[in-house]
Amino acid sequence: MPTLLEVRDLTIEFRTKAGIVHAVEGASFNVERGEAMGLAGESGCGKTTTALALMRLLPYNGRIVRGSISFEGRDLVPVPEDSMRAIRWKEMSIVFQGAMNSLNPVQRVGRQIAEPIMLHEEAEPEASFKRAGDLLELVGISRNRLNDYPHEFSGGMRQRVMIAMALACNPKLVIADEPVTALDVMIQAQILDLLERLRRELHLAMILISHDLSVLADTCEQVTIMYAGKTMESGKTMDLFTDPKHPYTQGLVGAFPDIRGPRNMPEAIPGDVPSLISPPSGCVFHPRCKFAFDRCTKAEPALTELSVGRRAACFLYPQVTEVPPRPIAITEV
Amino acid sequence: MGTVDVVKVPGAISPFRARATVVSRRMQDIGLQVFHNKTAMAGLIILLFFTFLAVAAPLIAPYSPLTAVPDVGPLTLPGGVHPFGTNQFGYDIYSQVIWGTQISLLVGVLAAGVASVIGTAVGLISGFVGGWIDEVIMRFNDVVLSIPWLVLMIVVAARLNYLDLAGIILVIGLTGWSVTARVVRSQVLSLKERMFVERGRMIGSSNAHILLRHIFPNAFPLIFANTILTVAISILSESVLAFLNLSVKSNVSWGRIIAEAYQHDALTIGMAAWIIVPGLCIVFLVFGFYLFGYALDEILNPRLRRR
Amino acid sequence: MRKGLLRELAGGKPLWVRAVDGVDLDIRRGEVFCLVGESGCGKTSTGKAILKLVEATDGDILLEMPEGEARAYEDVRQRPDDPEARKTLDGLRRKYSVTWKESLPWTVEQALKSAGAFLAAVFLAIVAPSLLLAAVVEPFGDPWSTIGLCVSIGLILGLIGSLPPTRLSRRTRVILTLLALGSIIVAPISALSLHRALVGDVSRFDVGAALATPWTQELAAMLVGFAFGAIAAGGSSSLLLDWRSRSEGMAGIHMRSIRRRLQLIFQDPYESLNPKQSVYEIVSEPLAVNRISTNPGETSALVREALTDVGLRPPEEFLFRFPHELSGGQRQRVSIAAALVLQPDFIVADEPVSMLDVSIRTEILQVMMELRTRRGITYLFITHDLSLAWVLADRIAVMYLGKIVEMGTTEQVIGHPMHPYTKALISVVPSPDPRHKVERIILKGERPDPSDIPPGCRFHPRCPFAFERCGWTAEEVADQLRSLKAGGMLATASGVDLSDAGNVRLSMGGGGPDALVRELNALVSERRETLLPLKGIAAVHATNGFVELSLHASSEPPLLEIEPGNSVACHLVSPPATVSESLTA
Amino acid sequence: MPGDPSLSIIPRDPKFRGLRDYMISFFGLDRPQWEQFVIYLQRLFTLDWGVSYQDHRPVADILFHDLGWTLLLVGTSTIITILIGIAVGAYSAVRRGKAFDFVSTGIGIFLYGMPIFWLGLVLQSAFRKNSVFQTWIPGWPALPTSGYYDDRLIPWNWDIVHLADAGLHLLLPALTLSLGTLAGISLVMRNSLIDVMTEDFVTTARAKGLSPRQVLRRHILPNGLPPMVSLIALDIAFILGGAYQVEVIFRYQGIGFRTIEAIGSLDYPLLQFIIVIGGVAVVLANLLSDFLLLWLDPRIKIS
Repeated sequence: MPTLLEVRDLTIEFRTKAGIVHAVEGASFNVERGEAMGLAGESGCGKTTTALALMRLLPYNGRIVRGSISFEGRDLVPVPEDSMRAIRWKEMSIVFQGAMNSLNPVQRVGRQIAEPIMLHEEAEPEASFKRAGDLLELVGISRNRLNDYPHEFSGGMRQRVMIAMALACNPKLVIADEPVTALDVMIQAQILDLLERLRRELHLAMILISHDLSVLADTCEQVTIMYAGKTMESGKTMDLFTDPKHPYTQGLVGAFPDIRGPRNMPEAIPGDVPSLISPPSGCVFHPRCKFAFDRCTKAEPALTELSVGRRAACFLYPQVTEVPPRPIAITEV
Repeated sequence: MGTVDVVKVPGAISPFRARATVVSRRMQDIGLQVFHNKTAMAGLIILLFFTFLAVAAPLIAPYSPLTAVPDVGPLTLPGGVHPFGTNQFGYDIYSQVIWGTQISLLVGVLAAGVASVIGTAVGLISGFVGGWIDEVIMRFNDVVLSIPWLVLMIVVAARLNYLDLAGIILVIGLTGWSVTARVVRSQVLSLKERMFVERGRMIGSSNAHILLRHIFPNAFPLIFANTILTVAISILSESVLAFLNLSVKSNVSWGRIIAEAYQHDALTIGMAAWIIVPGLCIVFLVFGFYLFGYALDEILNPRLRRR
Repeated sequence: MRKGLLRELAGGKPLWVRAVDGVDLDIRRGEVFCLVGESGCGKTSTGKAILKLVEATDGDILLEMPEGEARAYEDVRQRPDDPEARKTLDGLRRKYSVTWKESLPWTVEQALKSAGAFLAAVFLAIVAPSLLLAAVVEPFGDPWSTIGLCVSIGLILGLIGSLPPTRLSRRTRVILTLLALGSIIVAPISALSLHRALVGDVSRFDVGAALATPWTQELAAMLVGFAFGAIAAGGSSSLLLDWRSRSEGMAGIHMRSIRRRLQLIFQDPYESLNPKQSVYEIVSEPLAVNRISTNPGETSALVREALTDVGLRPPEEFLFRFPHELSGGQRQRVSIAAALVLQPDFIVADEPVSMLDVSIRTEILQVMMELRTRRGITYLFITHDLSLAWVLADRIAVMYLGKIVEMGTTEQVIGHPMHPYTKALISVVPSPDPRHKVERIILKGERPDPSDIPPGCRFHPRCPFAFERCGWTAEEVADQLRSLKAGGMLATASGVDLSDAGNVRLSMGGGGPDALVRELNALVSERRETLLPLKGIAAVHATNGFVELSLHASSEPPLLEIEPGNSVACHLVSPPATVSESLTA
Repeated sequence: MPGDPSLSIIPRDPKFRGLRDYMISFFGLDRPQWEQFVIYLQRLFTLDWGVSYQDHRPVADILFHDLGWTLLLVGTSTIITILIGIAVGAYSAVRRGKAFDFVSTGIGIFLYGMPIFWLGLVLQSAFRKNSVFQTWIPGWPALPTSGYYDDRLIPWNWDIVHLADAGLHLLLPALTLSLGTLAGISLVMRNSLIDVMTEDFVTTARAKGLSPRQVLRRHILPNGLPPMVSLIALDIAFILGGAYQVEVIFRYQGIGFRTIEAIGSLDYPLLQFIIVIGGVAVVLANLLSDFLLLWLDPRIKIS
């Protein structure tokens, strides 16, 4: 049986007035069945774009330039839009950041949950609504609230509704894009707990996207770190957090204060996130890297396996090679 | 994030200099954006053309608009030196159309100015002060808004009885401010909730300071774009009033030319241009203002600037 | 610096939301005091109240109070009924309180001025409408006036019609009122016209003449005038009162200088900078507004110094940039510089880094801490992020629903939390080190609505350790019993209700009162550790046909000092003073 | 224009003195003002709106007759406008940035800037008998350009001939009014829908696997309509203004036509109620839109 999701060299561009935004360049990662993979990075590093691209939902000015997304061995990139629609929500579903904005404000939540069931399983309305009620109870909301509107729920409850909706068609993969950002720490714990429980019970694979490393540390088995649209490092959570290899990962891990650790001021990564329209030459992180040397400014390090399941893109590790030259993309002005 | 020229800074910076630097940089920025915006440029070209017609009317127009042409009689069919013919008094219609640009443009711009000034003042005060003052002003404003504008205008025009140019400008301006007031107020209400206004309070600014320094500059783009659209509406209003014989009697405007043509059945006597040409002028001038206004709104109002 | 505050804040109109309720905290010079809690717990309101951005309903904010006087203040505050203590209290407040307002008696001059203004307003209000009416002489003889009248009728209709839809309820009310008024007018008029139609004689029964006789213009003018007068008088007097309180509100300390010494760093650097101002204007504005520096040279120097201090070097490069030309971290630095330029000694930082990326976050924190050592600034740091508080704070106060539940040094509060809420909160904070796993205490439910605060300890409905005296209400107990009944328990009861007195009452099922009492007692002793509301039941007794439950008396736990510098508000930690247990079977 | 209304009816000749006095007492202009006002109020509510100075017919009769025809005109064109406006607006929102959007927006702005009376004149000349087009293009239709049915001397009859004839007469005026007001609605619809389309729940809907048409119908339109509804209600005053112009051009004798005539002849009894009717129409439209909004948007609640 092939890997559930295998993303290779995914590259996405946006066309804007200011120029071409290289939102994601050469992102690669795997997600196994029933596994939780964390995708971490600061704002603008291409996490959400990657998530949208997995479901082929990029906005009209974005496009996948190259790379493959193979889901159960089938490459989704060339799949025509019509067939893609049948895959969406049935095979993989997504939970967005702002649950308030992700629910249609003028439609009852029951109908919104039942909608994909009716669409994909061609179920009768009654059966679909019954299942919607079951789903609500699964996430800890009384089924009496099927007929409520989104604005009648609190923030945490809305996120639960979103999760119930994501499970409507028994998908194999759930992408959760910042599912707990903007929620209070207690609600955050409740939601993460719920996601973990559901994952265990339903044997779901999950991609958890967050800017907050500590959230991922608690919940994921694998973590991929992105920076300026590129994958910097990936590996098992325990290894990656206890022994980060890439200088960016080291900086990021050090930037989070640890309530259970010593009372040390976290460390800063000097400088700012680079522009995605004209990214720095060579390794994108070199302007902010304290270990940067001559080669970093000229050549781009390839994502190379350092040990089993552990990959990083940094010339500090001798086995890392340069990125093979790619066909020059024609950039329009 | 554009690249910033390193500004040579002297030791002491006067507040005036600081403001001037800011304003000039903003104007340059906007000018550049207008220049690169096709819609805005199209609108601007139309507007420049009509402005030229209005300013240069004495030079371009072959005849005076309100004196009979010596060589031919009234209601001459188009042709020769009178491309659109002459009207019932024997005035040259071609010259009338050119001179009419002046009145239409003047009435449009000034009336919109009146409407914008009143509307902006009312909207700013109403939105910023809030409370019962806002309530009273907005109720009154709603009332003005909900009355059919044409009827209101006719009543005011009829009530004023004597309508010279100033009169018609006042009538259109006084009936047209309520939309501006409403737009400005809602903008002020949303600006008032912004954090930088709270910062203004935090540092101890007075209300007047906050209104002038924080609210107005941020509402200005919207007010400006709205004024441009109001000019278009004012031009239309003037033409309707003129058509109903309620506008200036001593000057020629496009609406009045159409009204005269209509009264003399220009279409049946083969003088279609008498009606069509001034109408097209109105349409294009208004079109120009709308294009420019819409494009400006897009440029100045970052809410619409989505990728 | 020392301050204590005790206050309640006013919220929306229909019901008062106690956003912050009786918060007492003192902050010492040079320390970082962290206020933590979930959103809506009142931490931001507290910060804003300290800066007087929102008006506290009650309480004091005391500035720079020496230790001895602070102790005296605490002391006299305990005895509010003692007139001598009141006097001392007022004296202390006048000297140190930022929110102090004098309640002095009116002076003769003020009374005369106010009375004069009042009379002038009334006079104007009567005369103006009269003149207005006189100006439109022959109001209804002139057809244009009739048109004007119709316009005004149209105006009223338009006014009703054009209210925004969200106010539909209000409009409906207005319409109903108008309809009622209309019917009052229409009914007699239509009766009269019917009469006229039947009798056919207009002159003998002339409604117009009959109604118009006493209805002279003067009378009308006076009536209108009185209505206007009343409104104008009310308005002017309220304005007067407002003016008076404002002109004397700041006895002792002038607000301008407070603005100067207390500053705020805003949460969102994207929103809190005016996009139409350059960095120079943003940073120099406080100086100009407070007339601290009017000399351009001095202003520029101060601005440059502030920019350099926050790490925007060289300052010349940033002076004429707009906020949108800066990165997030730079914006927040500008925001700090604008607070810093006034050289404050106390800064409220409301979530200053929560909108920033992690890699930038630390730099901002470092700038802030550097300023603390260099300029001796005291911080009130408001955050929801406990791990941030852990590394930054000297002392911490944890808030829940407008109250402080625990306060102490960082080591005390986070290292050894005592309040169940603090414990739970700390246990769920995620850690970036996967080796540090702890047992998470996940609380059920969400925070209650601040307009409907639970009685007793406000945390008890979610508290995993709540016991008898924490404030169980009859509703909570009844709900618990109902759900037990729905689950097949309590077979001997037929229903659960609230009695008129507000007690829980079970109506008898098949087995008679004794069986029910027995089952209840068994149930309580068996399930009370898992179903906490059952702990609220003090006694079970049968009355005529019903079984009534009496509940334990409860009280709100006060914030008590458990060990030096560490205060907790929880009955578990500090058992309540013996409550008279009168409620027994 | 204002002045003594009796003078506007009767020539200023001494020999008409008696007639003038009679007229003054007939219209009640000699009574005290307060009395006039009370009588006025009484008449307002009993629909006894007096007699037109010009027609010498009861105002209520005239106005209710006119109102019917105006409602027919405004109703027809509003329905056409809303249907087409929403369709065009929705389609150009979906195809934002494409050719259709560009062209429809351009035409929209162009029409928006067209004086309605002039549009009416142009259409009139294009479709009248023996128009230029008729001589050039065979089969070019000629449409009636004035009145609401042929030969108004014959009383109205509810038969097929009259109905068809009235429909034919309605065609040009309704078309003019629709074209004049269409642009506003379609432009706002477009912007409102584009606003909605950037919302996250639309992405969610797409992620659910809905086709673009389903997303539009189930998620975008229901959220885009509420602002439209309140806008159309606000626009009703504008539409009425347009209707007045159309009626004058096409000699369609509704309220608008009557207004202009009444202004010309200083027919105050008529004028005042015309204004009241205008106000009532706007109020009703707003009230209607409120109830519609209540139904469309669950977030609005009666509290």
